[in-house]
Amino acid sequence: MLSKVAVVEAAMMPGPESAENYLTQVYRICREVLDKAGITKDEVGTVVSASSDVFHGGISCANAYYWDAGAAFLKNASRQDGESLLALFYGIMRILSGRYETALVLGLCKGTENPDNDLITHFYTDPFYQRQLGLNETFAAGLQMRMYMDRYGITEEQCAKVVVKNLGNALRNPYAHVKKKVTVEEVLNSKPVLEPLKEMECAPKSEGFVALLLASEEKSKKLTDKPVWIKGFGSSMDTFYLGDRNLLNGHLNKAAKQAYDRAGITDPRREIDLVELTEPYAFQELLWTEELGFCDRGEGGKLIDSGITQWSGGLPVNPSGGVLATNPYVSRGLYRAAEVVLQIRGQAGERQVDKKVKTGLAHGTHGFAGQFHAVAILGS
Amino acid sequence: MGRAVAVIGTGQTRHGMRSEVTYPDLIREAVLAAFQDAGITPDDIDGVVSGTMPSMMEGVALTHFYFADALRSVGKPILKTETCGSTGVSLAITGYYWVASGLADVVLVVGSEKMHEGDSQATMTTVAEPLYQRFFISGAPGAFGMQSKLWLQRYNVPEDKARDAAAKVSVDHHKSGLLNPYAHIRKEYSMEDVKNAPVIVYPVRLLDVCPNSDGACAVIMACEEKAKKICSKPAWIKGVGYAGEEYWIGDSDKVVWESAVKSASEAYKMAGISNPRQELDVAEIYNPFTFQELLYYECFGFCDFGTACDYTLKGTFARGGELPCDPSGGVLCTNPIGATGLIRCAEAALQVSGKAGERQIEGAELALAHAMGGIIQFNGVMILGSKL
Amino acid sequence: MVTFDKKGNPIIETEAIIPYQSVLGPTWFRFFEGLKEEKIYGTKCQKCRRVLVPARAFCPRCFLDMEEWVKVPSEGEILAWVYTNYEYFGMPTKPPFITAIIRLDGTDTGFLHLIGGFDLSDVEKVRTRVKDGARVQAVWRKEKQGHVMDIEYFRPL
Amino acid sequence: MEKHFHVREHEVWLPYRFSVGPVFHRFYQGLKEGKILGNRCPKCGKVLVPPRSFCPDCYVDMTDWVETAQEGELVSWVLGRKEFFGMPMDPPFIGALIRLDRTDCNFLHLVGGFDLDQKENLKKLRTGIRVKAVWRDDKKGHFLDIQYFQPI
Repeated sequence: MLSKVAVVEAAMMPGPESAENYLTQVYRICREVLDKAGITKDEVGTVVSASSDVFHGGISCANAYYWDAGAAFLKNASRQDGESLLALFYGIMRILSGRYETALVLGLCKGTENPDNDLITHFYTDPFYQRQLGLNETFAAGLQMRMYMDRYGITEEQCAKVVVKNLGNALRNPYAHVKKKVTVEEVLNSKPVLEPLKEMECAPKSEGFVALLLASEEKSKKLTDKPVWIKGFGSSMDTFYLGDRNLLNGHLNKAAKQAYDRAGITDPRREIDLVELTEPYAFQELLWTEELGFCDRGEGGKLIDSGITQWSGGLPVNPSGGVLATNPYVSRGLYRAAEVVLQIRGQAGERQVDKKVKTGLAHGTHGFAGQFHAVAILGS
Repeated sequence: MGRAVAVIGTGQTRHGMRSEVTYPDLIREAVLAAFQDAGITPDDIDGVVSGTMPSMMEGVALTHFYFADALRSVGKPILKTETCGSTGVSLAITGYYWVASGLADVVLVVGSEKMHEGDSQATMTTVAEPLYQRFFISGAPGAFGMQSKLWLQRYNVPEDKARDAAAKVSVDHHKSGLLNPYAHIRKEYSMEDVKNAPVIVYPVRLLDVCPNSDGACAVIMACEEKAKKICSKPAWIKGVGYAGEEYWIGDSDKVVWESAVKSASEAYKMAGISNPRQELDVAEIYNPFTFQELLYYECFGFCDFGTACDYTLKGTFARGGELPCDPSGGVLCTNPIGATGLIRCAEAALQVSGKAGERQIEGAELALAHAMGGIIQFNGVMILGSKL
Repeated sequence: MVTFDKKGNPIIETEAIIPYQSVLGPTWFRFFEGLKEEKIYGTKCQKCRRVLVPARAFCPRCFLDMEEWVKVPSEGEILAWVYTNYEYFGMPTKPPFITAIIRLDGTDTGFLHLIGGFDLSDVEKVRTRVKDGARVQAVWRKEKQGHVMDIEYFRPL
Repeated sequence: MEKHFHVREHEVWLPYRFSVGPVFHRFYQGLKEGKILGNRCPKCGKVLVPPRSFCPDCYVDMTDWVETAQEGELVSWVLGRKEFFGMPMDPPFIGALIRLDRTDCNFLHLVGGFDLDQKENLKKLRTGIRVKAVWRDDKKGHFLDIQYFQPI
């Protein structure tokens, strides 16, 4: 990176349904992060939020609705539609431009107000081909899972282990939506959805309001003694039609490469201490760990078998419970970043991993079978 | 203070009713034109910025997935900026920050809308929440109509005079549209035509209102080093400003319109402009309604509050006047919403690089581009100049 | 299925109907419950002292909780009005109607509602009847549902 | 669903008129005639199906039309057991990616023509098995004019 940008504070809200209304929740999460940092709304340089018009309670132009609730009254602010890590990236850009010392980055999604996620993801399709065949995110993920198992001999048990691990990790996370001790058998015996995908292997629909306060290197010194630095980030888009894509060698490695290059990481397995990734479908955690370079191609199953990705393992993956536990569709990527920030600062409470976390990776993905990936590397 | 950023290429579609092509093809038309104009290839691009109006208008959610190939974004980082009507300028501002931050040298910025595929008024109704405002905001014209009434009342502008000035804006802009090969509406109207057009939402009449257009605009931006290498006449981004108000329409002053005043003053400060009417050579204003154009002249400091009608009737803001506004024909002639603000930036860039063809304002060196959005809630301004 | 538009180009006509729900939360809920009792509630900011209506959980400008509830008069002044007599897809209120921004007495914001209680069929007649700055008063429906349309309209005094 | 807190239910209801463009239009016409049309990129030579207006890789116009084979290999599939919004048919059904012979992308469609409740039948489904298009009698210019692809 050219110069340094820090995350100086992070705040998040719990994933279960909330009886509070959207705007009040947006206001509260902003207040929480600003109060923690000890600054007022007026001292914030710029605000970049992430939201989506279709995951937004039936109100278009989402940013219009929450502009003032999101601490942006009369500010030069902006908004990203979709992947919330993009709001983080844009916030970083605004600070690096030298025009702002601080940026408030928000990820906003109230799942309670929306229909099933897949009703909405169906509208990612083009109106002429994939829509006529009923494609949605789960449909695409099922096709990807079958290929993954076929190609590399990944087993359903290995995929189910991701659920066992992540929902188990969620028991330590007060913000998690679904948390329980489950067995591989229970996962395998859960209702088939789009086979090979089973109900427990698919993420729920959650609430998610998350806020990060970013600051320039100089400003961060005044705001915190525990800055978490943005070491690198990257993102990459794949081609649109599902049938044109290599679903087992997508664009996550390209996104990761940009991030690693910027962060100077050459051996991710050794240099990264903790991973929070977006796995709306259990098997994707295994596939993504391969694409991120934590193991060789086709070795994602062995990686979970080895126990290394467990909460207490050498490379904890989703110690928060991940997206399988909490899936605020739009803001799930930024939740990953917030979790990494808390782990690096040693502020993750009961879910704090039992090892020193110097460098962590946050990952977000949107689109069918990972059409788009975003990766951020954060470090102490 | 960041790196200098310039527009080095622009591309627009022929705007209008484009039902003969699919939406991605429409976007590709603008992208191809921008690459041709800049004389570079997609390999030279470090990132892509994309945006439209709300996805509900498109009937496709998170459109950057669907448009990925048409945007030439495969294998590249992308940002998806959307701020309702002001999306176009917000897109340009995103591109600006991306390059200014040093994280990209060259970015492609694309805004688009295929308004004939959706229902614009029905979509805009969903911008208002379903508990309160949705029942009263009669599409965009309702909100803008109220704003114009507030303005007339505040400054005791006689309704007839405002009517004449608004009609002149319509007449002038439609006349300018004839010079713009990309414009959707290319037809001349008389003052009488405008004043006798059917009422949409009183006091707003049909010819006070923008059309629904299909169109896309692509703009390529580059850092100083690359811009100088690639482009003989870069249009330098001298200033950016953006501001938004409360969601609730009644909460803020829509006459001395805070977001408009603030966004312009922010951009002027960055560009070192103290007397905009004298210093600017041309302005491209986002005016979906004639009355609003008049209000903008005042909020942007082109004239004092309450005086826009006098200046307009004198011809100050017409082609050949002291500060020609919307020589492209503006939004009254073309409005593919998600592209509209970016078209303003592209047109401003064309003007300051002397590439605006028949609609060129002779010797233009400093231009303002603007967009508005939300429930009359957001304003964004970009200043472009021929000199670094 | 493909049909053709007026230019002869192939199109696919379709509709999307997506169900959503809005969570009211305590603030909206109390405001709507007030309407059932013919009361319009606003909230007052502890810092800027503005009274905003409908009631808010927070002041957008001061960014502080708004905890002081105020019952505001159901009378006020028209700040601006527009007359709508065109219809579009999904319009929630049927034309013709007059929308106005109304400054309810003792408040510091504009309240959005309808003006009515007289013949709305002709815009020229409407122009003589409704003036900016005119005083208006809420007319309540008999059957109330805790909805903003429990106020049928505001009538000029 | 009954909530323990107050909600207001509503829906967003919007009409659309999507421009089909000449390429999909011609493809739909082909379906009406029982043909699956694709096109070839003049630059990279790839045959894509359904056809495209431009090659997603090369960004050049796709001009060279081909009628593709109606047989191919099964690449991947899902078994839909539960109803969902937009589903192509009532469950159970099989959604699949199929590589039609002599094409360079996977074609999204359905696999069927046998009793999906019979476990024995499902066991026969494997990556790489051959499948063939089965057409409906009443063709309307819609992807589902092909009823499904049946294992050969």
